Amino acid sequence: MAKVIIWSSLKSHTGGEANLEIAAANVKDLLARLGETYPGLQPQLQRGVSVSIDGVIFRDGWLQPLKPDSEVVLLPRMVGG
Amino acid sequence: MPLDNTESQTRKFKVVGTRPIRPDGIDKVTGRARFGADAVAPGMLIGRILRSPHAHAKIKSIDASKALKLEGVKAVVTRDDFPDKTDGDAALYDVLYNVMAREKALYEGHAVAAVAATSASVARQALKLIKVDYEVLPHVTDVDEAMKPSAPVLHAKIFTDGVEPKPKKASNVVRRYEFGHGDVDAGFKKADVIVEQSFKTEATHQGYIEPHACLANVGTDGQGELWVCTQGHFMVRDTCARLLGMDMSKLRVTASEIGGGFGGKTTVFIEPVALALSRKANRPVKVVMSRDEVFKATGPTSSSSIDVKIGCTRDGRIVAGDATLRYQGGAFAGSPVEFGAMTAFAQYDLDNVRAIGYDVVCNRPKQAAYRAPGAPMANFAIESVIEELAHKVGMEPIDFRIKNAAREGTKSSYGPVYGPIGLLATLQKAREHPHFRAPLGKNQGRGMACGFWFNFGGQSCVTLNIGVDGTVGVVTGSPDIGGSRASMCLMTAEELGIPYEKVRSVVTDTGSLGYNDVTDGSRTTFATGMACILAARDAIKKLCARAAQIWGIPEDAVTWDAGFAKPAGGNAGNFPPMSLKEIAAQAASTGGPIAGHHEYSADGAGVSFATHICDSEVDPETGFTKILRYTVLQDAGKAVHPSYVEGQFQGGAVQGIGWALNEEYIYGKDGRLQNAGFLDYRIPVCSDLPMIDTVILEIPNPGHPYGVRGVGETSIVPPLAAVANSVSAAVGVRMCETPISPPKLLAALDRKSGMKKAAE
Amino acid sequence: MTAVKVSTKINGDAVDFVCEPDETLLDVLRNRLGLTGAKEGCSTGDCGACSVTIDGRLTCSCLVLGAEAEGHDIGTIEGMAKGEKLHPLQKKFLEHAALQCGICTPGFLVAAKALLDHNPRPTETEVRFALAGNLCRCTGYDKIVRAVMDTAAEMRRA
Amino acid sequence: MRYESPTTLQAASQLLAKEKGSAYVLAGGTDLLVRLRTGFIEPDLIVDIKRIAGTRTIAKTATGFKIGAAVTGAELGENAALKKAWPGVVEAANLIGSKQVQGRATMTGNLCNASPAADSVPALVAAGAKAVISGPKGKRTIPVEAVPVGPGKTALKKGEIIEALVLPKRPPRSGDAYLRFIPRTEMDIAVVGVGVSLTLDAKGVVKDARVALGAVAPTVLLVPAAAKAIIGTKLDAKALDALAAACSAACKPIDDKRGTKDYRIKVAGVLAKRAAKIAAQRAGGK
Repeated sequence: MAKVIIWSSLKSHTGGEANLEIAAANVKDLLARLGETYPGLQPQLQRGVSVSIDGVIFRDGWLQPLKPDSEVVLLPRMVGG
Repeated sequence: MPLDNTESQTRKFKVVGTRPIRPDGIDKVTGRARFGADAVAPGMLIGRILRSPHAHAKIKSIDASKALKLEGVKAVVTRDDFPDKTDGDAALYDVLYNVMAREKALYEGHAVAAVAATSASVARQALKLIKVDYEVLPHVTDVDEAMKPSAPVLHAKIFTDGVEPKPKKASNVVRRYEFGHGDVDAGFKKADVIVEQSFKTEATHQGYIEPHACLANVGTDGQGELWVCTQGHFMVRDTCARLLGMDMSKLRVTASEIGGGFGGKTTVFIEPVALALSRKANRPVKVVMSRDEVFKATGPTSSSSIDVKIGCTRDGRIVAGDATLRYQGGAFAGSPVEFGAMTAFAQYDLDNVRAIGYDVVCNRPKQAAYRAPGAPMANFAIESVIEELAHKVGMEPIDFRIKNAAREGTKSSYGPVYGPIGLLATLQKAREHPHFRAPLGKNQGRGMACGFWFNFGGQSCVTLNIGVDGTVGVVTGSPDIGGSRASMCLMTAEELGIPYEKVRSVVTDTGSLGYNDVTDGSRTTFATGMACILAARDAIKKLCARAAQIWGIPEDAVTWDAGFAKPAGGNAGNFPPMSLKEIAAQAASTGGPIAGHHEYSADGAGVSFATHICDSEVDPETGFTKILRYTVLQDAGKAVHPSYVEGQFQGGAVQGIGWALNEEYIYGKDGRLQNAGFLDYRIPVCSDLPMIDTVILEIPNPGHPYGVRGVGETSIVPPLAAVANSVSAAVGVRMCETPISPPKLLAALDRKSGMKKAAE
Repeated sequence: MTAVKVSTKINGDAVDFVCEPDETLLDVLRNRLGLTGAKEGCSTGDCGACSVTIDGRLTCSCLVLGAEAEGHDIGTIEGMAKGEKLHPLQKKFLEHAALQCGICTPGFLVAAKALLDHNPRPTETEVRFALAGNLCRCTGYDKIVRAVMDTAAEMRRA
Repeated sequence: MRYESPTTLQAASQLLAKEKGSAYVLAGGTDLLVRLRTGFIEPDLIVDIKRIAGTRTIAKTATGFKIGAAVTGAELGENAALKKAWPGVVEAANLIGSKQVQGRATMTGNLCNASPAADSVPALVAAGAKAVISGPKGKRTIPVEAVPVGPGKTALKKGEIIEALVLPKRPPRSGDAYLRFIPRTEMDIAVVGVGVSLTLDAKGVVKDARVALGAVAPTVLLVPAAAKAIIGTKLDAKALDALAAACSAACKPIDDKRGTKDYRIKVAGVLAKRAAKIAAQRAGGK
């Protein structure tokens, strides 16, 4: 089970919980599970997110494999100038 | 995906880290380089855009019949020529609406119609003949005003997201964000000292010297070509194709040389209009923005309103940090407030931190990215309060920062735990720097600030072709905005083991290469550069295979070393090393052309930190602030071409200095922009500035084979606070609004002396 | 509008052109003569990207009518290098990486040359004020000023 | 639109007088072309006066200097004699715009734009300069301060052209200075401008003075009260404070994008003190 941390204002969609446990093989899989389990997150997931896996930021790497003990932090989709 | 790059820690470089002349240099010093407005086409028409004079108005009707009758007018387009093909994509619909106003004009300068004519003067006359019937509506341009319940509402469809319960009444507040961890209320209970302050920053513009320009040529067969100055021509192709219902593969976009962008050329404005005009006129159409159009109708950054509260113990340990940020992003959703909230406290190691952000719309042009979008305003607020706290507990601000600085293993304020980062290194180097101990005179002060930016990777696609003469062409799709061609050549030459002079890098069109993300997010040297390295490794595999064939030994018995194929060892056979040139010369007879390729979505971009030191002198009688000395210390991971890394540090710092002192969008009561030109939108001029000293630190990024980190954006983050802190040190007033313009500063000084007199 | 016929010298060559009376010299150079080295950054004389010389005197070509050029010698960036030989300023700008995007570079080179023609020994302050009419948004001016100072020093040695 | 470049003043006046539509005089063009390009004006006729004899020359006359209407700021700066006699006027003219603009811009043009913030005008007014006007009804000469009658409006009648500006001869121990405030170090329009011209007696006492203010009222102001405050003094602190007070009192400024009322009122006094000191130094005082 990967540990998933969402940003605080999304907690309203997860029953007030910011730290979630999701079993997933990769990021794509994880985001799909998140959406199923917490439909309230769907709009944000559709708007786009990036993730950080054990401290490394992934903007698009949805096939990035997850270790069972990976810490995944959900982030708004990265932009830049 | 990130590679195992342990080599980046130890690698000895031959070419990377040198300072050769850029491949596009001669063209740019002789006037030969072709920028957006420099292209022509046979039978070319000139396109001009009619813009709303009102900040907020219903467009009841548009009558172009008179304009169409004018001799020389070949096409007119309005909202009717841009049917909604966005298929539920809200963000794309906003782009469509921004490109050409629909039910309402949402800001002064919003495009309402466009003409294509045989000359610029005919086009200008034609615009005057287009009748637009407006119903003027009340407007709002200030972020705090726009959040009031009484404010005129821009979009009936916006119901604030991220608040419980979801409001039933439409407003200008698009979304609420919250980031952080721990318990700030508990944290503040442990505080001996608390500083609480409110800040405002006015909107600024990227101020690139080249106005947007493009040349569109669409045929009746639905095939099109577009020449355009942009940070991302693949983005332009995909966006325009979707908006206009064209096949992406049938629209070939070529990126001209680009005269600056800084984030402002990461979206489309005139491009779909030019294509629509060309399609309708069946002629090439050139559209070039005037400077006042650039200010009124492109993408300046957000203005902001920020409250900060930070508490620490007597010995200077921060126990809680709390901030509320309100950014207006113009007439559409999407201000970078979430990045302001995420970066606000990113440079500190905090147990209890919270940052709340509100994305707000008002009657201003739709904001676009500007170098570390959203971060400088937040940093201005937090780093100003940090300075005040340090003074309150009687610590040197630099010691206070070192004591609380984020380091490897720190849980960042936006969530992830940091890997190896360079913040402490920049602080320690700053303390050792001669600037830090240099003497100061009367009315002079020294300030500092630390800043952070994420950086990211993104999609890149690179092809590398080896000529039979042993020279190499690297083909990328990342527009070169500040010398990146040179970095691509350096990394390719390094990897292949050949001289820099033997490599040429070109930026090709969308028809000739796979998708490449926009040149933004400080990604190009990192991501496209890594793609060059990996394409070179791909080519090396093939070179070794050719050598193996020539020698008649197995491929795995050949290794590559400094530009030569060599038998892997004694038992592999005893052949003299064969150079890239020798192998290339035999390409035709050993299996044909030799090329390397790499396509991927790069990740593992390292975050980047900087510390800036600023000395300024204030004239207490006029409120004029002169920057006396400025030093930038930043972690570059690995500086591929140090001169251009320094250039990024210096350019970002000076944009930040302009933001701090004089740059601002000034709106009248009528909601119209009053300073849409370089005379009164005051970017720093040469005589305003000292030399900008730079110190490049190299803490390798494990996510890149050479340890490269993006360097483009971080340098604009600390200057606002560094300047404000230096002013405060010089004359003892804390300026909480940018720009710190002379009238504001003089008024603050008068209030201070007034209070002194009152006290006496 | 009654078109105007104009005879000039541009970079030493006799050039005749016809233009509308309201066309600027910059319009003429870029749109009629194909000399696109001078850039239009503002068309109000605030950015210097369109810098040229008229009879050796520095000016913004966006603030001059094409018709006014009658009988005058115009110097543009295209005339700065002599054949294969770059002007020392052009060389130093490359060596010092005094350009990033390069849009302001032609204007800076023309302005810097005008400065060194009148003052071969400028101080940093003189260079900064002489170039204050040329905006650069990429470099923060540091490397540009260094390149000009270095060129002046080298030209004095030569 | 027509472009004409006559070679005599008479021809120029005739063209302007005969034109039924809107006609404009073109000297340096650094303001005219901006207004043309931004569509602020749509002229039917532009009369370029640079080919008229005398408009490009600076003449030293028995009574002072005669500066042709098309003499550029750069040319003023290169005239040693003028610079020595009227350093304040020349420095004011040289503050207008960039080096590029200096190569074209003229003091007469600066005056005829009738902008309250024109840099050269306060210096000219302080200097007691006069405008030589030539028109269909012949020539007339009026004080520079009488030329602008409101923002963008002048006292010139249809067909009239300012052919030259004349500066008086300097008595011994005279000096002038112009200072302006801008938010940057270059390329800005004055937020406040102050011109001071004065003459000292043998003891270093101010015996004659003129003080003019820019950007603090609809037109450039000549402020006799400010001159009065320093005449008869050695510019001691008290006199300078009185000068500053008189200048601030004379201001009728507005709040705009370039500065606030309060700011202009205060800084007018600050700059007046500084300019007076420089002028006195140039006059040989301490």
